[in-house]
Amino acid sequence: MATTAAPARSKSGPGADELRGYLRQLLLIRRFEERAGEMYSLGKIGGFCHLYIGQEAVAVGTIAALRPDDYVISAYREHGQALARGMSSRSVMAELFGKATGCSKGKGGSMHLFDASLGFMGGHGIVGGQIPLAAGLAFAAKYRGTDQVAACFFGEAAVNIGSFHEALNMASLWKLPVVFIIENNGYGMGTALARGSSLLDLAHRSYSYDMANEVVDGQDVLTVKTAMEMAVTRARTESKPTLLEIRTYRYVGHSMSDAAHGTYRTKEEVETYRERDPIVLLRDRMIAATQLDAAGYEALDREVKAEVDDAIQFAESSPDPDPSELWTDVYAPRS
Amino acid sequence: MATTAAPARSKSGPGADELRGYLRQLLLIRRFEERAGEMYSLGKIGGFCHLYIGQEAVAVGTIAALRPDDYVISAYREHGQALARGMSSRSVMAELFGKATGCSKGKGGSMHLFDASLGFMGGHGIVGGQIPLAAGLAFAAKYRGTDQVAACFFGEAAVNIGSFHEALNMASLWKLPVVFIIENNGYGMGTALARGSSLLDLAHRSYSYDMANEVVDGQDVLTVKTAMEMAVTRARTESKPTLLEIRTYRYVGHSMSDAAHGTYRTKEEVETYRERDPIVLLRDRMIAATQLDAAGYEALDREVKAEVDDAIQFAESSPDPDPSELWTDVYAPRS
Amino acid sequence: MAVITYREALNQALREEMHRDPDVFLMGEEVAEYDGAYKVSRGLLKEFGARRVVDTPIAELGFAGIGVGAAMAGLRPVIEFMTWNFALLAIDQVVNSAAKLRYMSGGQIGCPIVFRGPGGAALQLAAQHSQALESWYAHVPGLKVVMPGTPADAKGLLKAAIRDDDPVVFIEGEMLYNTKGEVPEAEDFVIPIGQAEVKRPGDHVTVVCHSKTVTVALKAAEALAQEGISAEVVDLRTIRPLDTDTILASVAKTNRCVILEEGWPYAGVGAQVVDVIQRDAFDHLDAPVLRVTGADVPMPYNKQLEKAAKTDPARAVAAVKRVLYLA
Amino acid sequence: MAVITYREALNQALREEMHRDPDVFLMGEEVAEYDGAYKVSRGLLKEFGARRVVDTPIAELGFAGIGVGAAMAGLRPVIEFMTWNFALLAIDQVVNSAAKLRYMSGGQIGCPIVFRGPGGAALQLAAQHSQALESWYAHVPGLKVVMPGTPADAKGLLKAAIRDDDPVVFIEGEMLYNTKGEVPEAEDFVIPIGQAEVKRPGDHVTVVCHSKTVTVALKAAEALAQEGISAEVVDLRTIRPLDTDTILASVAKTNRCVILEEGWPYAGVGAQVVDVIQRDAFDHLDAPVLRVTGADVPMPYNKQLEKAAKTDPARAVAAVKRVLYLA
Ligand SMILES: Cc1ncc(C[n+]2csc(CCOP(=O)(O)OP(=O)(O)O)c2C)c(N)n1
Ligand SMILES: Cc1ncc(C[n+]2csc(CCOP(=O)(O)OP(=O)(O)O)c2C)c(N)n1
Ligand SMILES: [Mg+2]
Ligand SMILES: [Mg+2]
Repeated sequence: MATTAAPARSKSGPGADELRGYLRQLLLIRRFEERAGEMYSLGKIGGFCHLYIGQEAVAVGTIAALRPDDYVISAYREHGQALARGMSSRSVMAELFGKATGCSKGKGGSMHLFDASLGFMGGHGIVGGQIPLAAGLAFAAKYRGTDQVAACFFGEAAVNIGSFHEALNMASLWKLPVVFIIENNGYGMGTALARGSSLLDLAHRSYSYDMANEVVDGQDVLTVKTAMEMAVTRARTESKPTLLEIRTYRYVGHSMSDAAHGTYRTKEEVETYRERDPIVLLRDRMIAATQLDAAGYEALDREVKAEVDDAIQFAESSPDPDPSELWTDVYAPRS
Repeated sequence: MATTAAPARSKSGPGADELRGYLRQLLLIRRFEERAGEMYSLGKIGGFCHLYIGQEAVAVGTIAALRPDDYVISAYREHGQALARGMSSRSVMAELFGKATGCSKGKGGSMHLFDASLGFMGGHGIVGGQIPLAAGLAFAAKYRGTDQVAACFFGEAAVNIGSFHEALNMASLWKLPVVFIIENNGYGMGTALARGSSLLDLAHRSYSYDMANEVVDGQDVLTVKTAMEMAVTRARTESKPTLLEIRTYRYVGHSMSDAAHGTYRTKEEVETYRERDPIVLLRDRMIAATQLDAAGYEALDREVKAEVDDAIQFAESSPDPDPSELWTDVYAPRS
Repeated sequence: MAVITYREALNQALREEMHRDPDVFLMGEEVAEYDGAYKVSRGLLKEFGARRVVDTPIAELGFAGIGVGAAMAGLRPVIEFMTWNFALLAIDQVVNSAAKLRYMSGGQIGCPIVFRGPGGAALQLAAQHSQALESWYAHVPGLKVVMPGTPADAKGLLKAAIRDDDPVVFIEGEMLYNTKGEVPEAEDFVIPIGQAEVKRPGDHVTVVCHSKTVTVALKAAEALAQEGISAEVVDLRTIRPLDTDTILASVAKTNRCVILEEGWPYAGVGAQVVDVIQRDAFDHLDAPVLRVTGADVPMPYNKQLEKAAKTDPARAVAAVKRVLYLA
Repeated sequence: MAVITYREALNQALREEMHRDPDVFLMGEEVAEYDGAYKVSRGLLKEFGARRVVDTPIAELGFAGIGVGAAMAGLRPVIEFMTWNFALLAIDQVVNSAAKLRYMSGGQIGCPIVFRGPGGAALQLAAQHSQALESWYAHVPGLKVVMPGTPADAKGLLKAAIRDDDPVVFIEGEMLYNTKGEVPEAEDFVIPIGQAEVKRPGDHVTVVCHSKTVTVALKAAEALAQEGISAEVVDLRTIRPLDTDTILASVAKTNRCVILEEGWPYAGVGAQVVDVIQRDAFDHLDAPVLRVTGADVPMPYNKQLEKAAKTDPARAVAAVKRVLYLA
């Protein structure tokens, strides 16, 4: 559904190792988020905490198509992208715990994960706010003549805010190397898509900006990766933006204070979506292709669970930031 | 080019009296603006002053399709709409002079003309700011169950700002009786359309909101009126918004400090557009149909010139607001 | 009088005013089907229907503007910002339209609108979600700014705000929603905008506060009483217009003043109160007026750091002792 | 030293810094092909090309955010707001992104950006185009706020702002662009951010001012001198961080103070200056500190009303006489 000629899709399928890598990432995010939910209930994590359970394939598939020097930027539901980008479970969990060892030194929390060394430019809490920032990262890449790409994640409810409109217009006008990724999980808090957007085919909003688009099945990590590869290639080689609408679903509530179902969606609806679980889809495909067996899957699951356990221990045993940290990082040192 | 089935266009052509009325309005606006420009040079008018010369048929044609109880709201280039809506030359000129007899008591000036009794809801100076206000006026009409319509004017450069996007989305989502009128005069200050918008067919931006649209020749007052009638009918009877892109041209500079040509457009370009002058078009049509002759035209022109002379005299001889007016109208009386 | 929560008090005010005046409607994100992100509008959709309780897309600038437009047409919109942090996106419509319409139109077009929602910090919401920007709104002529600290004030002032013919910025507190207090039940219980209230009388020092710092002030006064220091707690309730009479009367009595606020120090509400006091009660003052404010930093996520950043009774007590030259 | 206009001084600063550092670029409405709405960027497109001098659509929120994003990546954007009135649409990116990124990221991501353009009133631009909102920005930790009143300060401070590693809100004045003054030519002429300057020494009273009110203060001082009153004029130059040392030193000498500003009174910059003085120079003060501000109303269009709304030398003189108990 791309409006301009798209780069050819890569031909050779991914190998078993590669698939195992994705499966591991999907599982890691899932287990990490499950435990984060628990830790929240235990009061180890505070504030707002938005889990990514159900949407894992979006982060893993898209970020797999990026280069290490590309930029990634997201909203407040960004644990999954942080982990997929290679931030350690330890540094992310410690941040959720507000510890000095967290990726943002305990000052950012769940909504503000950062890792400059990996080009992970945050965790932003104002809906739509990161969309112009992403265009700005892409602007910088183009300005410097690097061929870096910026990947920008936001929810489907963010397409109705002014920032989306302004940033997409300028990104197209100036041919910026950025991929705008709508994670369409059907709801913005309790508001179903159709109650917030006058247009249901969100990808088509790109036509207002003469921009390419694609609608993507967000539960299949390989489909996501393929679509993202095309968009990244368009950005890297043609310096043109793309709007991807990746359709997915969150199994859990909007944040920890929101029930998974009951108010604005039914249990049945959640169950239906669970049937196309991204982990199950990939696992079964690998098993069918004899790239994995049940024992292998269990081992992998144990491995990531151990990693998350370790992250929790690490976070738990890490110190709070020194009280003096209240006053640092407001301004640059010595300025 | 409407996306949804449009109400049928009205069949019977306008009579001589009606045409004479439009011609008079076009001429009045032209002569008013010419003299306003003079008065600005003489220091009688201050601040920013944005003339409407060349665009007259847009205001006259659209407002002719409205009912007296409808709402009209515009940006800072609104003298023409105010006059077309029936505000007196006196009250508008006096406002430009900053006099107590002005439509806004001399407190608003050129950019903030208001007449609540005629549903003329201003003159607004922040680009795009009036677009959600118009949706709000339409919301109020619908809320109250009246069949009033809101007509909202803005320049083509305003389509790139967030307010446009947010307001059009909600207007469509909630089926508000509003007509959004892009006065596409090709430039936002010194910026040609293509340097600001990634999409050149601005009417097509309506597809992002599942909204009807039409591209209209803005130099032909009757074409404008017919298109507006369809949009108004859609609003009044179906309670649905429309996006009209009315193509026009300003002969003069953006504001009084901007030259008519030289910086961002050529003299030739201006001359070319002048060949399709809205006044000449209508006059010649009427003369060809023997609804008017040269003497009749001259008489009409003298009549409006006299009206503008009178308005200037009125403005000139009106008092400044009382110094105590500085402190009034900040809050409602006795509250 | 019934003891109810601040949340219920707001809910009652909305319900009563919507019953009283068919022109009043509520609009905002999640206000209808979700009953409000913080449940302030619980039950209103059911009672008044989708015409009068309107869920919006995430488009603060747009729906604030729609509210202003509806108010220009004479309706009385109550626009809920899920939190005031998000109102930064809408501030152009609040300041450039709502606050200025009456003036620019030479008095023709009023704007009877209430913008409301929780402001300031809750718990560990970090920098972008923990801002107390009331001094910004108070800076702007054309706006009124109301910040109740108790359930009764919440109810009486929200009713007044809805009935007011001018735009009112009504800032609640997430941390206040569950607090309880006695609230009059009478339909006509309305607290006039612009009146501070002495929440606790005292003789030795005036402690000025508003919104969440009312509790801080009362706790500090309690602690000070243990040490024989009698603090008068003046709750501003309305930030603009400022009730200078009540403030000055108290300072004329106590000769000393400490001002608490949740927000940042530079040009906060307290700075304006200082300005008024030092100018109009100069000869009454036995010590400089001191202020206790939120730390001058973006709000950190970490719990301990956040606690240290907030205005608390201990710092209030310390400031009082300083103005009494006891420390 | 060459005598040049404030506009030329800014233009030189931009040109020199763009020569010095390839990471500096200018972005905003009409900055390139039109040479700037107020011609501050005259010739820069020609000299540096469209890559570094970038015209934008009318989309303040978007291009402010693009600037912040570019700064996150290490560039040094100078974002021009055609006027600061329009920055209300962009304020979320200024306050929620630029000011907070370093803190939220635990120090990892800086934001070396300058937001600049004219603020406050010009002549008869009416309510929406005549706002002096510096106290809003000064309220926010993470931002620096600079407001030069003379050509030399404009140049030296803009160069400092561009070199600064933090977000700087740089507010100019349309009415200042044509004013002239001596400006050092040296490439390394940089005025450190955070330093006020005594623009005229005096003994009897301190007059604090900034930006357009510097001229007002100097005129008032001149008039007062005729009457034998010696006023010391302190130009803040930087609004945040506030140079309290210079202010307090002056007040310690004069024992009296009047503060001028263009903006509205409630919680203006002057309120913060009052707070500092009454707290830290309490025993030095022989009279309350008085403020002269813009009228507490939206700006009217009418010329006479506008004149009456503005801070002028006559009101400054009157305030000085009051603090000297001469009136
Ligand atoms: C400007 C703004 N308005 C409101 C909010 C409160 N809020 C936080 S998340 C959210 C819903 C966003 O939904 P969506 O964009 O679909 O992302 P999802 O949460 O589904 O990932 C809302 C309304 C906010 N953070 N920012
Ligand atoms: C938000 C905002 N940004 C910038 C300006 C300055 N400005 C005034 S008019 C204008 C150009 C608008 O062009 P357009 O919308 O095409 O209307 P036209 O002037 O052609 O009628 C600009 C940039 C403003 N008033 N508001
Ligand atoms: Mg969503
Ligand atoms: Mg235009």
